[in-house]
Amino acid sequence: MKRQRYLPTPVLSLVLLVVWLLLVRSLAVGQLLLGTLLAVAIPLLTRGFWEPLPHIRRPLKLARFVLVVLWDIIVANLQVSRLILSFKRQAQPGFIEYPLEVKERLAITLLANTITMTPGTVSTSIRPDGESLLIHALDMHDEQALIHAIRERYERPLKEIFEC
Amino acid sequence: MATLVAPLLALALLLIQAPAVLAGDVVTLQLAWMPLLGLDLALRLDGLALLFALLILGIGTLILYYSGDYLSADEDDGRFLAYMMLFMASMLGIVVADNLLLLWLFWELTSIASFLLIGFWGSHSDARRGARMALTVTSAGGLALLAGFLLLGQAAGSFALGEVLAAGDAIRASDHYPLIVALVLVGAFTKSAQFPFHFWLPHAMAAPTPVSAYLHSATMVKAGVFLMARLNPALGDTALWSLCLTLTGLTTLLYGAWFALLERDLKGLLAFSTVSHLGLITLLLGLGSPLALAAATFHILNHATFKAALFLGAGIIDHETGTRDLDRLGALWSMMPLTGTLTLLAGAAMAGLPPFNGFLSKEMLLGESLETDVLGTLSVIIPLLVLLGATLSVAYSLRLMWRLFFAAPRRSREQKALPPMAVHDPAPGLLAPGLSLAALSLLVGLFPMALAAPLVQAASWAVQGEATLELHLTLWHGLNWPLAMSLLAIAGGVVALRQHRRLAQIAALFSPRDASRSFEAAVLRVIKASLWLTQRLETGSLQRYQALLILCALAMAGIGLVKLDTLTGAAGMQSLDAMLVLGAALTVFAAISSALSHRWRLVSILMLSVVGLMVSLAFVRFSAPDLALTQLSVEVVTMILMILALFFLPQRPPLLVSGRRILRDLVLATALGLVTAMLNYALLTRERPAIADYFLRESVPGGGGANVVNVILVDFRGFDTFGEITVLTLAGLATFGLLHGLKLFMPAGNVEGIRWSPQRYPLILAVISQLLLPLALLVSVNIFLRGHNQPGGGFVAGLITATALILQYMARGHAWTRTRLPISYPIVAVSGLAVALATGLGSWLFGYPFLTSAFGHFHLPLIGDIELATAMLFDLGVFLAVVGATLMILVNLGRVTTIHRPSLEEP
Amino acid sequence: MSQHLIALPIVLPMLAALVLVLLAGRIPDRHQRLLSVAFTALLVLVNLALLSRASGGEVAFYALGNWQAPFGIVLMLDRLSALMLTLTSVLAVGCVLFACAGDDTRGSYFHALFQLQLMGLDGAFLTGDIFNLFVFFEILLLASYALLMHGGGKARIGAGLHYVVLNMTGSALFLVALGVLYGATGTLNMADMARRVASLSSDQTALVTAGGLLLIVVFSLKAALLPLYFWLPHAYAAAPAPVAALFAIMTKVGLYAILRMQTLVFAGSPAAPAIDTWLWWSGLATLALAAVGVLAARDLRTLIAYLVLISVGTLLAGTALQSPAANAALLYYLPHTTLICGALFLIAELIGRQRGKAGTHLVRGRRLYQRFLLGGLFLVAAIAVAGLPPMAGALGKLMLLQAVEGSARLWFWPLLLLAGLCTLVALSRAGSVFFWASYRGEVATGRVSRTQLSGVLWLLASAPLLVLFGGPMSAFTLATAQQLAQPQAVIAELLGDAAAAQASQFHEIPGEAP
Amino acid sequence: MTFFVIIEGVLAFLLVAGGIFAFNGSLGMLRLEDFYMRLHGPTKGTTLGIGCVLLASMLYFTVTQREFHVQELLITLFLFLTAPVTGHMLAKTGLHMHVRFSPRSRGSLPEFHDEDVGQGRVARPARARHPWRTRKARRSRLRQGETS
Amino acid sequence: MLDTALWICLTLIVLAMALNVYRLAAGPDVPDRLLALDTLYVNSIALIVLLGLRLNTKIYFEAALLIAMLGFVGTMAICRYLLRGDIIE
Amino acid sequence: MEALFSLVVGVLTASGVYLLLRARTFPVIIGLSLLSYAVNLFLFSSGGLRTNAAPVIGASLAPTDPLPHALVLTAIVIGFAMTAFVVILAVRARSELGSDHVDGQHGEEEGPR
Ligand code: NA
Ligand code: NA
Repeated sequence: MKRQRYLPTPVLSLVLLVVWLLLVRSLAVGQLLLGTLLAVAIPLLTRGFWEPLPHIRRPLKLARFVLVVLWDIIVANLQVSRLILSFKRQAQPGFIEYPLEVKERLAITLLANTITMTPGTVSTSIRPDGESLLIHALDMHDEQALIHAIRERYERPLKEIFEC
Repeated sequence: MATLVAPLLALALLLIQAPAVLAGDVVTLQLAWMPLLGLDLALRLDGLALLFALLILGIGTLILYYSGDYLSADEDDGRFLAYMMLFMASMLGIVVADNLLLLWLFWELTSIASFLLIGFWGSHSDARRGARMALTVTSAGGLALLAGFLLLGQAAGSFALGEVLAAGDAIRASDHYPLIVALVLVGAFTKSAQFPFHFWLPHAMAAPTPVSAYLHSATMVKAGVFLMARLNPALGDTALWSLCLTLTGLTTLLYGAWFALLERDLKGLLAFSTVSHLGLITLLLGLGSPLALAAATFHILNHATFKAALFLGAGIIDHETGTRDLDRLGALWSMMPLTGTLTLLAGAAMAGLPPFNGFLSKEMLLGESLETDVLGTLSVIIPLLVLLGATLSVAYSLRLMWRLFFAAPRRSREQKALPPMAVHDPAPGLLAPGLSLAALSLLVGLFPMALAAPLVQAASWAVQGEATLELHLTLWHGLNWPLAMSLLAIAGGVVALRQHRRLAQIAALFSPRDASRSFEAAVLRVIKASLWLTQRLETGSLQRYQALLILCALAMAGIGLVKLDTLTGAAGMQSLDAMLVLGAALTVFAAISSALSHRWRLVSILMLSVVGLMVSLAFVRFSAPDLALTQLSVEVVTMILMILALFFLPQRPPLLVSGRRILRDLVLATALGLVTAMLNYALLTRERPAIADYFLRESVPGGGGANVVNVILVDFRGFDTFGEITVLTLAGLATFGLLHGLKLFMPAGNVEGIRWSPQRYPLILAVISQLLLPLALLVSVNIFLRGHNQPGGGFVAGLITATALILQYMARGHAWTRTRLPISYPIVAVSGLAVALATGLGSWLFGYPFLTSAFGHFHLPLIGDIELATAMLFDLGVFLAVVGATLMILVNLGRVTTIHRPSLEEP
Repeated sequence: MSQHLIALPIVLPMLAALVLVLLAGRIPDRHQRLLSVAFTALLVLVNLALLSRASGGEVAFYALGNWQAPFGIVLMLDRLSALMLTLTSVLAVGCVLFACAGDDTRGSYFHALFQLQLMGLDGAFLTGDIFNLFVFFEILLLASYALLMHGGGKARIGAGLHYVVLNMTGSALFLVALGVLYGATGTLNMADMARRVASLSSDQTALVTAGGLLLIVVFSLKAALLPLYFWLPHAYAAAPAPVAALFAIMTKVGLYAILRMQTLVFAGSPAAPAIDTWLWWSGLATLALAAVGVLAARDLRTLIAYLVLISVGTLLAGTALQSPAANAALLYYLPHTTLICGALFLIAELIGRQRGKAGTHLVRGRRLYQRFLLGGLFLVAAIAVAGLPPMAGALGKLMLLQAVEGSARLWFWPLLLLAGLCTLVALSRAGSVFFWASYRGEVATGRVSRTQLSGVLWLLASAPLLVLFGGPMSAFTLATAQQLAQPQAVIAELLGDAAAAQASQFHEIPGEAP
Repeated sequence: MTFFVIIEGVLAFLLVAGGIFAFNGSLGMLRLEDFYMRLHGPTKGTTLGIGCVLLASMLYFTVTQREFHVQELLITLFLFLTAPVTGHMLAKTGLHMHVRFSPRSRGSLPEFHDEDVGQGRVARPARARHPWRTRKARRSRLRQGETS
Repeated sequence: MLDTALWICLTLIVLAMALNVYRLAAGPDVPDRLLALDTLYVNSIALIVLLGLRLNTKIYFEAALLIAMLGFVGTMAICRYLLRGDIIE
Repeated sequence: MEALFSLVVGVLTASGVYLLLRARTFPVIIGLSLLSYAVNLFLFSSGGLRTNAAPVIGASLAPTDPLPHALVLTAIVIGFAMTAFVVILAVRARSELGSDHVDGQHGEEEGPR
């Protein structure tokens, strides 16, 4: 209860502390203290804006997920570059409706963002009911394969990370 | 009757001084007032002043006594008497002033007082017209007089009357002499109703009769005459002066007399006769011989007495019968014998019949007219014309008496004669003043040496400027030419009266009020022309005003540029690189696009924002990190602001402009652009002397910060920043007023005509803004704290915080955010100002000027050195003010727009 | 404490504004008003103290932040600034009293905005730094925008839009001028700039001329000179009465700035003759056209706005004469015309309210409820503004006329005298329509409240008082003008002998001013 | 020495790659045929390009100034937070505004809902002339009614 | 080598910005222009960082950070404007 | 470089002025913004155009004149405040005058002027 009151979002506080140290480029005691102070104070100040978010249950999975996404971003770029630079091949664009399994706001957001950042896809719209995601693909040959790939590569890990 | 105390007291004072003055002394009083101006509170009592002062106070007392009974009970007695007293005082001021400027002040004061008196019955349109006309004419004259006085004073070397009068030779020799004479005479003639400025006087008869009696017999109109007499020693004795006065006087004499003869309105007749008599006096002043001057002063006295009496009599008749129309009146003798006596006595004086005072002065005029040679060989016509005037004067005086008291009233078709029964002599209060004045006319005529000669003699000394003349006034001069002419005039007058109807037919050929009509028409034309001109100038078109402003700037900057020897200065140019060229090209392209696409508003905004970005990059490129930060953060907020507003402005307005207009604007714009560029280039290629080194050197030791820009902002020139956050807060407060009670036009769809999306708060945006808020706040704190030594500071930090909060409003809506942030933004902004102000005032406690900063390094265990500066406190004030003001502006606008959103669109 | 007095005219209204905003909604209107009036009255006292200090003839400087000129910003108190400060606060008392009768609650934050307006005005009059002048101009402009549109309404917003946009363009030009001047002289302090301008090469003087002339364009916009005054009649006629009354000082800020530039910064420089030529012809033309406008006006407020323009034209043409006598005359005339135009706006409002629908239009209307009271007030104000005795206008006009020498008279005298005549004709027409030509019958109510009356009387009292104390007052303005004619004294007093020492550290400064 | 050569090589590689990626993203925006396809360029290419440049910057300053310079990570963090949101919202806006797409597009066209593509038109004012290009023939729109 | 690489990278980024501006001007639709503007902002981050590299200073770093953090807010505002009209509701 | 810089300032000024002369409030606002960019650059350049000379002690060897930076910063902030005010005024004017013409409906009626 007490922790809840003074440190409502420990992960956020940690992130803030790290960001602070990055900003000041120093590990001096003074900066550490100031950073800690801010890391505690800012979440407290903005508590009202902080709608309850799911806790990260599997930090390791998260790390792995991040790495996968980073890799995919590089791959995505190479693919897109090829497509843009090549004069011969014509892309085969298309829209798909992706039924969502995750229901949590942050998870949906992360998934949508991931989809946008990674191979050949951009999330274009989330249905207001949160049931599905409309995705535009730059070069789509098989709808089902794409849905499957997204499901396996991104949605499942996210679901596991947040256990929802 | 308490009002009589003041004039009587003054009269008493005057009489105490009288013996000395009559003996030829000049009594003066001097008080310094505005030495810079040459204006002193200086008074002078000589013979002329005494004569006039006696008239003003004596007749004034009688008339005040009269008006106590004259005004009906429901009228505002007090106000009337106040105006009268004001008038009396200012008139007295004119005659006793010993300083030209002081005289002018009183002169103008009489115009104002007379305006109020003439317009006393302002609900009648003729009273209003008459008052305005009198004011306009006499004030115009007054202004000319002022100019004349200023030149006169300069020519004489002083405004003190004594010195001016003594400097006659210098004045007459000065280059400005003709101009001075012209200006002074315009002043005098307008006041004295001399031709061609006479036309206001008959209209002024709309005033209550006591006013007419006072103003138009003894005082106001005499002011002009007084002035001519007063300045005679300084300005007179030249051909120009004599000619002007003689001709004007003659013309006025005849003109007034002629129209007096034809006038139907009782007071109108008296008014024209006044005009005529004033002409007579002017003529006498123009003749200029010692005796003529004495005659002038004598006639001033005589005219004042009999004319005041006549006006008072006319007032009684008007009061009793309710009309002043000579055609409706008649046969009043039997009903009003005392009034009749009054009028007959005074009328006889006016006609110049013996043994009344009018006869004496007229004889003198006739005599002097025979002597004069002002017109050279043409001087012969003067006595003839004077004789004609005297004849007419007899005629209209007889007509007045005859028609009122002895002839039967005439009935014209639309008018009825008055029922004679109701009319009788009034109460003694009304009769006594008039009767005593009429009696005085007779007595002066009978005993001129005893009653008038000393006074007239003293006055004429003042007019001549030397006390040489010994005056002998007698009723009987023996048989001589003047007497013959008088008899001729009387006979002629009787004939003219008999032939009145025929004369009237001739007169009908020219309307007597031509001058006044054309004056009014002229005023009207002037006003219409003014309106036309004003409307042409002030079209109410902002575009025009802007074009004028730009044109001015263009011309002015151009003048400076023209004076430049070479455009390129000695410092020369730095080299270019490709990036700069491309950046410049993009900026230029974006700016021009933004201008050209102004009707495609969203695109215009986007292009504008490109320009903003490029400007920020330019700041980076040219070593101004603080400016880049500021520009970038302002950019974001401005964009939000513009988009907020765009929603309520027409998306695509119709085209309403001609090609010529566009061409004109393009030319103007290009020209100013060119001039600005040239100025900028000229500056950039020249050496710059600057005080920069001081800031760079003092920043760390004196201001305690390494970021010199920030130290300048919060310390060296903290006062600018203080003003700047005041402006910002002020903008916030000001927009409150604009948004108060705002009614808006809500478009039903966006630019493309598509209906609004039903989804209010997109999920992803909401989540991301939530994540971003703490990070942004952290960055904001960082930027704030480092500001003193690194790029950053309270302003940028404040904008970051504000933007992060605005993002919450955008993502989650007003209501949601408001409940989580229940702060009053005006209070935040004002607290910021308060913090800054308190920091500034704090230095007073230590005896330093406002906003003096202090800083120190403190060593704390574990943490090490930290620097604390009051400048940071000041910067905190800046931060708060920025956050408060920005949110106040944006959120208020956002909130207002939401309130007016139609509810039918809610999902 | 007494050395800080100079900063008080800026600090005090600021403090007042802060207190008023913080207390807005927390204390009743009555207390708000009391506070606002009290602060304004206090400001009058402060300014009077400053006036008495300045009348000694010494120029006092106040180095803000304890940074000496030319590096920091200094406030500069001489006779001129003390006069302007006192005038402003005296005018403000009348306006704020009048506003307390109800005009203040028609929008938000009236009193706070009013105080900030005063702060801006005071700052503009006090500052000795040209960029700081810009900042205070912006403060007073923004406050004036808000006050002008206080209460809203079609006419106000329409006129306000023009006023705002024109002034924003003006501010942009101001900054360009500042850029040129800083670039050419390398300083912002007025005295320092004057010193440097005097020793510039002809090449750089051309740039200074360009900058100076641009600056004068900006100030002419504020002062409302001929091609730049067309916004004024609408704006002043539309403004709420107490605001319009306060605006009587706004044009004088432009005049003040011009006077300051001409007598200090550009004194003797090649820019000065060009500026004088502009001021002379433009001022005379303004005078002439404003007189025409006075005749053309069909509404009393518009008429008064043109009267303001007449005084602008008169004053600026007088400024162009550049003689101590002329400056003394116009400084005597200035307080008078400012206060009386202010009073006239207030009186017009009172008249308009009692005439119902006819308002201040020059048409016959209902009989006024307090005909004689308002008529009397109007009469006094009209006499004063027309330059007739026994009010100060007459003396001011006399001084001005006397100050003009030689061939300049040929233009100035007839124009000034005719403008006076036009004023008289127009005001007598207005007065006779309002007070004499009314319909009999139902009388409107709208009694003049005691605070309104006290506000009007406070302003009107100046007219006889300036006559009564014409001697000392004219002596003061002459002393002011003589002080203005001695810019070297100001420079020496501020930069002193130390200036020479400092200057040697700055190799950029080509030489010392003589 | 070799250490610095290698570092220099890495730096050069990162810079060139970053430049190419970023340029490529913008080139894609130029070349691809409809809005939705163009969206892919910047969201990916540019973001990665910037990432490379930032990496180069971190490396460069860390090596030259001999202390950790990892602040650039913050920019990356913010970019990775905001770029996809931008992309998403732009796509959503595009759909809402009936921005046309390539006729070769495949997929769940019938799945478009009203909330995606905006509800019909309202009466609209006369359209302003495009400022610098004469408008092409009316573009085909996404409305189902129009396509079928 | 580093200088050359820096030069290449800078050139590419500036060219990319030029392309963005072209797309911004050419449209054809508002979202296209918006996308172009956003990309321009992102590219300018790279430009600032590269300038810092070239001048060997980190003094302009915060400018880049600011663009990364706040640049998208404007884009969001316009998106909201096109979607809902009212951006703060 | 100086010529190029001046050219940019000139073009910004010209574009701004052209928009200032338009009849609708919105372009006038854009014009004011453009003009203030131009003016800020102008004022900024009065301290000279230097590369890598940020006026931060220790960051550069020969820092540039910092004063114009501070002035421009103040000008930017004041410009922002003024823009905010005039933007809201434009909205108010549209609501009050029934048109976004700078002269209200009065200007609308008169057509091209
Ligand atoms: Na993707
Ligand atoms: Na809203």
